[in-house]
Amino acid sequence: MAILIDRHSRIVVQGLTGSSGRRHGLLCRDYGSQVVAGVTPGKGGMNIDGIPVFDTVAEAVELCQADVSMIFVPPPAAAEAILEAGDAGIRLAVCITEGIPVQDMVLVNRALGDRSMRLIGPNCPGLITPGQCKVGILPSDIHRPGPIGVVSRSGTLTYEAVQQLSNAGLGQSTCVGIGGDPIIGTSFIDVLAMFNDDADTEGVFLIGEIGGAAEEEAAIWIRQNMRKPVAGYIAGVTAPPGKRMGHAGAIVSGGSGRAADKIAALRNSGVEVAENPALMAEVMQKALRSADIAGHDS
Amino acid sequence: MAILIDRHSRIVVQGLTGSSGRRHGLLCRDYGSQVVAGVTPGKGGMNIDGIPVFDTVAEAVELCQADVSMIFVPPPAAAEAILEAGDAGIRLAVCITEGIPVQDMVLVNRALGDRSMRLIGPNCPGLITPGQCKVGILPSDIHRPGPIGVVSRSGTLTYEAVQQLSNAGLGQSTCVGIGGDPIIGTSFIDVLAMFNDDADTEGVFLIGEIGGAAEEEAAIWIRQNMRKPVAGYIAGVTAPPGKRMGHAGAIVSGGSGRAADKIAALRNSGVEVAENPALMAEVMQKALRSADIAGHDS
Amino acid sequence: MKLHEYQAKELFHRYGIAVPHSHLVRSIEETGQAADALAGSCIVKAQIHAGGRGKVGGVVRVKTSRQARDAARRLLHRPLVTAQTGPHGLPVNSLLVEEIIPVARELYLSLTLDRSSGRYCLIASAQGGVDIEQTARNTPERVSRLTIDPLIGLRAYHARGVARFLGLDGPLAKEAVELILALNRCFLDRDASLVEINPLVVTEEGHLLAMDAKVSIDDSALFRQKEVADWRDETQFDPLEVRAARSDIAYIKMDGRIGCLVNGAGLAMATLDMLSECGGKPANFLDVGGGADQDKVVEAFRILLEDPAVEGILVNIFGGIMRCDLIAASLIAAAKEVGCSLPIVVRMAGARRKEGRQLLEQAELNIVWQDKLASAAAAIVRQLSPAP
Amino acid sequence: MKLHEYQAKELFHRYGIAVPHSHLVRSIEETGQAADALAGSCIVKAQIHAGGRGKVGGVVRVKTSRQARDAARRLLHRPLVTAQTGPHGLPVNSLLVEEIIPVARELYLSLTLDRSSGRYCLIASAQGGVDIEQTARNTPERVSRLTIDPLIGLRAYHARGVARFLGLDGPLAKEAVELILALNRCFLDRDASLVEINPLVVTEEGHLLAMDAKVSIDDSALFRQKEVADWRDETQFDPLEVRAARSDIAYIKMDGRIGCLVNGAGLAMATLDMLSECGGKPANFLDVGGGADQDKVVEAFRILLEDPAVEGILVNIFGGIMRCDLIAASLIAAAKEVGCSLPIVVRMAGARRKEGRQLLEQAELNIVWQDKLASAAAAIVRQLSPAP
Repeated sequence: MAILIDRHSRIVVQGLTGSSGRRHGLLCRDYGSQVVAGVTPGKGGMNIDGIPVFDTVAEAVELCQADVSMIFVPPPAAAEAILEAGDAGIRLAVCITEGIPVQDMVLVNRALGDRSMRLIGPNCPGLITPGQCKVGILPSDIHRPGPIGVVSRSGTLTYEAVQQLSNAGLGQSTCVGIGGDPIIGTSFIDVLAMFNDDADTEGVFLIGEIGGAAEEEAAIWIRQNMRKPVAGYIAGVTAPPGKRMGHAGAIVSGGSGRAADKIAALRNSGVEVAENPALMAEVMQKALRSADIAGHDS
Repeated sequence: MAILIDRHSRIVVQGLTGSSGRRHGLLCRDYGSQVVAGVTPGKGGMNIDGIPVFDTVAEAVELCQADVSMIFVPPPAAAEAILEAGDAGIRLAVCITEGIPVQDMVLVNRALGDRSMRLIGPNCPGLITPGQCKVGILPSDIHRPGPIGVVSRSGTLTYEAVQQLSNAGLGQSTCVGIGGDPIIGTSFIDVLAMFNDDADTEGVFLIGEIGGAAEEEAAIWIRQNMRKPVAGYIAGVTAPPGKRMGHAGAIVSGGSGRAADKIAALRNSGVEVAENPALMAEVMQKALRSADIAGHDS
Repeated sequence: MKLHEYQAKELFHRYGIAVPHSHLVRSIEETGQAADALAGSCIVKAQIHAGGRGKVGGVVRVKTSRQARDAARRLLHRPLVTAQTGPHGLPVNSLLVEEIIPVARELYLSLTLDRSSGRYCLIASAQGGVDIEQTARNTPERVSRLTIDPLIGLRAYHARGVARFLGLDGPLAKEAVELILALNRCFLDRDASLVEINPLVVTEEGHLLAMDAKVSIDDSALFRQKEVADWRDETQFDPLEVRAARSDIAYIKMDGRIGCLVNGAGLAMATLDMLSECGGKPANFLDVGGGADQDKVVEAFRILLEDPAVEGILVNIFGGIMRCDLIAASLIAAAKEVGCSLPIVVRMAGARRKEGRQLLEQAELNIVWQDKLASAAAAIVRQLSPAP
Repeated sequence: MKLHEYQAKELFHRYGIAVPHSHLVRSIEETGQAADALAGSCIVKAQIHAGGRGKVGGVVRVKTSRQARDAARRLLHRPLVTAQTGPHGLPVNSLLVEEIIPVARELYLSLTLDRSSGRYCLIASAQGGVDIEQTARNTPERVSRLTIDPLIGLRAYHARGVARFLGLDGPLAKEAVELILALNRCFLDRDASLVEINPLVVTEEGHLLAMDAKVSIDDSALFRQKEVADWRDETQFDPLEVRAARSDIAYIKMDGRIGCLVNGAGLAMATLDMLSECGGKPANFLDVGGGADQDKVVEAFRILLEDPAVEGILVNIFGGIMRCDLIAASLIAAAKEVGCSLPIVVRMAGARRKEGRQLLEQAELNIVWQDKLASAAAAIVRQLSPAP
């Protein structure tokens, strides 16, 4: 089952004719994803290695039954690209683009509140259901099908986590990079809730970082709703306050958004949090074991 | 029971310190309505004949538990006054103001789609539940409590109808003037649905006019959903095309919005439509009799 | 409020929408000069507030300056009657002399309010230069209607979809996107209730151009559209309509003989309907409004009495906000001032009805009192009928 | 991107928000002249990209032009260390010489993003001139937070509610409404991520005035905020940070000795955390980004190597978009170019890891290869530890 994407997902790439769009569109197809169309305004009629290109997302939906969009549109036009996907009837948009102005995302966030489309990202590596479908820029070969759901605000740190998990024999149901921006379409809680209801997922690994309060909010939700073991890691324990650590959303400001508070909140909700990034698979195993014991006890 | 307002409604008047606001605020109170507060920016602290005036609707809600607003704010600020009522937690706003720019109402209409407040009007005479509560500028003395719900796009034509009904012994549950503008907060269908579910209402009189397609839409709804007899009248059979007949919304343009089409649509749905405005009470009685017979038959 | 074609095109030009080169002229002399400037070959278009000009000679294609002057002589300073003007037509006080542009295709584009959704909508059709409502009725698949979410507004991707629907691609699609976005800016900035380009043409050179232009401004927004409000051309209205508008009285001149004075738009329409049911013909629609004071009511009577077509008057007042005695006093004051001897039927109901009746019965006027709408309408019709 | 106080006040002034009269000066001489223009009595404020100036002598109230010159002599062209600058402080290259205004009350006002709701919010407090976060923690009822629906925007009625919360009424409430709406316009027009007035003062004369001003612009929006982008003051950054920014490398100077080069922000933070866990101290945060080419990676190495504090380097790459062999080649090229003899620990995983390792092992550099993050961190820390 997995969540969000599977072998039936039909993907349109917004910005397919740009260098990143083309490269990752083809890599996704190589992985086995059904990449059915591309969209670049003014380039309708072209094709990229057999993938037809249209001027509008509406055409990709109408003519190729696309239901998932992967967005590589540059920052000045990216927010509008998300809105276009929403209006065209796309079910899931995955926005890889980094550097979209916050004001644009405030509007997108508001508009998507009234629409049925789910947005992942922006400024995210996308997501993968190993063995079935990849929508994003994640390296394919580190993933293994399995029972662990992964959700993360980060990119390469997620790959690190996934490699540790795979090496430890813990394959993944779906890995979702939700993005490092201050405003993102899908939160930890959204993904946790999906994993909670997903029969293929037995435990969840959560990767957070400094900035905002999404991990604290997730911690509360986990305490109240989560029926599966959760382990995690929070990056940025040593980050100096007031500095934006690469991601637009990764900043400790005025005493809020600190890693220590997030770790405490998660532990308070029973989440196994790794002391350092070398121990990510270990805490996941520990969480699974504890749940198993608790399960046997009950 | 009646609909929308009753003796428990607590009314704030936005624009109470203006001449119309003051006059009709006091007339409503004279009728027995609980007029608990007024709002005029910059005049907070005043009082109008014992009614306290505040700078914001939020204060009227907080300090006087107002739940209904009657709006007499001039056109340039009226749309914002409606939005303010919506944000302050008002349940029902009744906007009397005529001449609000359409562009402002497009925004209000969109904003109220996401909010719980119902808007009646603008450009309407308000509504009355005879013997209990009046919110608007309708003349009090023609109304009698009774079983007929009245809904109308017009003002004085409604009074004409009500007088005919009262003279014929047909009192009213609630009379609602929904307003003569192209964009209004509450449609015929909204009010018909409320009357349909109201135990105190046995039949409905509907007063339409040229322009738009609200009557045609109501006709379809009536055919599919209405369990109570409906009679009505449509004004403007002789109105020349392309001319705005007083109300901003009353215009036949390009073959749409004609009275004849509206009358046909309503009759097609079993509504008794008066041939002329002198016969309004008669068609209502006829509709009630037919329903009665149908009721006995079944 | 309608704009003239030349005013609409001036607006379009400011928003970067291409329009033909043209000169606005008000005399035969100026017409000749303008035609000369275009080497004689041009189109002469009567500027009136109504469509249907082409079918009645209001749009003339000429080859020489002399022909242009002939057209001007025929059109200027007299009324032009089209299917949309009514029988008396509208006066032609100016002409637009425009270059002739070779056309490859004619399209249709407009923005207006969609009342059902309460949102603005963009209407487009690849079939331009003809009546859009007819196209929509006969071949609805050839008309695209896009309602616009005010949160998001009209965006480039919407415009691209419309360009595609219109069968435009390549550089023309790009031009279309820019034009549609410009038209939308113009529509919103100016509080328009309608902007229409019919036809929007693809020129033989491969560019888009607004061949005709229709713009109406939302009357309710004129208070914040000062510039455009100043463009009002009062010659396009009946003088009594202009006068009524100044006093904020809703008045529309009609063809009959019975002057009507009513309070409330719905009741005024119903009164006309009732009159017509009784075989009468109204001379006007007149809604004196809700909050009328005595001055306004007196002015309303003056307007009725100054209409030479009016042979009798029907007053129908439902007192609510407005008191019947005020109406009565105003009627008496106005009749005295103007010296009215026409038959008047008065029907009043509601607030202060009794006091109003008393006032009228004491006045020395040719007034018949009626209690009901139907009998009032019948009474005025009867009075104006030729004796049997 | 932070603005200086004087830049923020220039913006405020353009939007009609009252600020004190002031002169921006860059020398002792100019300071004296500016103070003379204010009759000697003025406030001299160091212009740096950090708060906490008042507590360390960066804001000086003087009575004479001589005192102003003394203050300038003490402040200008040297670093000022405040609680927010870090231990090295920030250089003071300009001073704002401001008139002294008698103050009746101090308030707080700001606009910023509320991340939880994804909307902008207006924060206000009647307790100004102090740390708002502290007020919010200790007396939350004294802080009002209003999130703004982008469909409707910030409206006069919201502003009236805030004015009431601040205890302002009469003409002051009206001024507050105008000021709040102006601040919001400024915020949106300029793509700000923060506008803050702390304190917003009520003067003894009974007017509102922005005594201090803090504005940050959304870095992601600088492409469409050319004017403000040009206001960047590079003297307020470490020279290596300025240089990194030019190549679009996320780089932050820190206090330790271990230079770090990582791809990905999260992994870079995790690498610093891992180092610290092993007892090491990073000299920097460096995320070379996702789509880096060889030039960018070479430049990143140059930046590391030009930091005199760096005694050893930890490279942690997870190949995905970025290929490990490209990183290896860049490392070799950079080392050759700059002549690097520092110990380097390299950890690579993911795409083309094997090829990268091969390249590095063939190069004649002081490189230790590690397979895992923990051992890599431990290795560089061990190498830099003094021999036992």
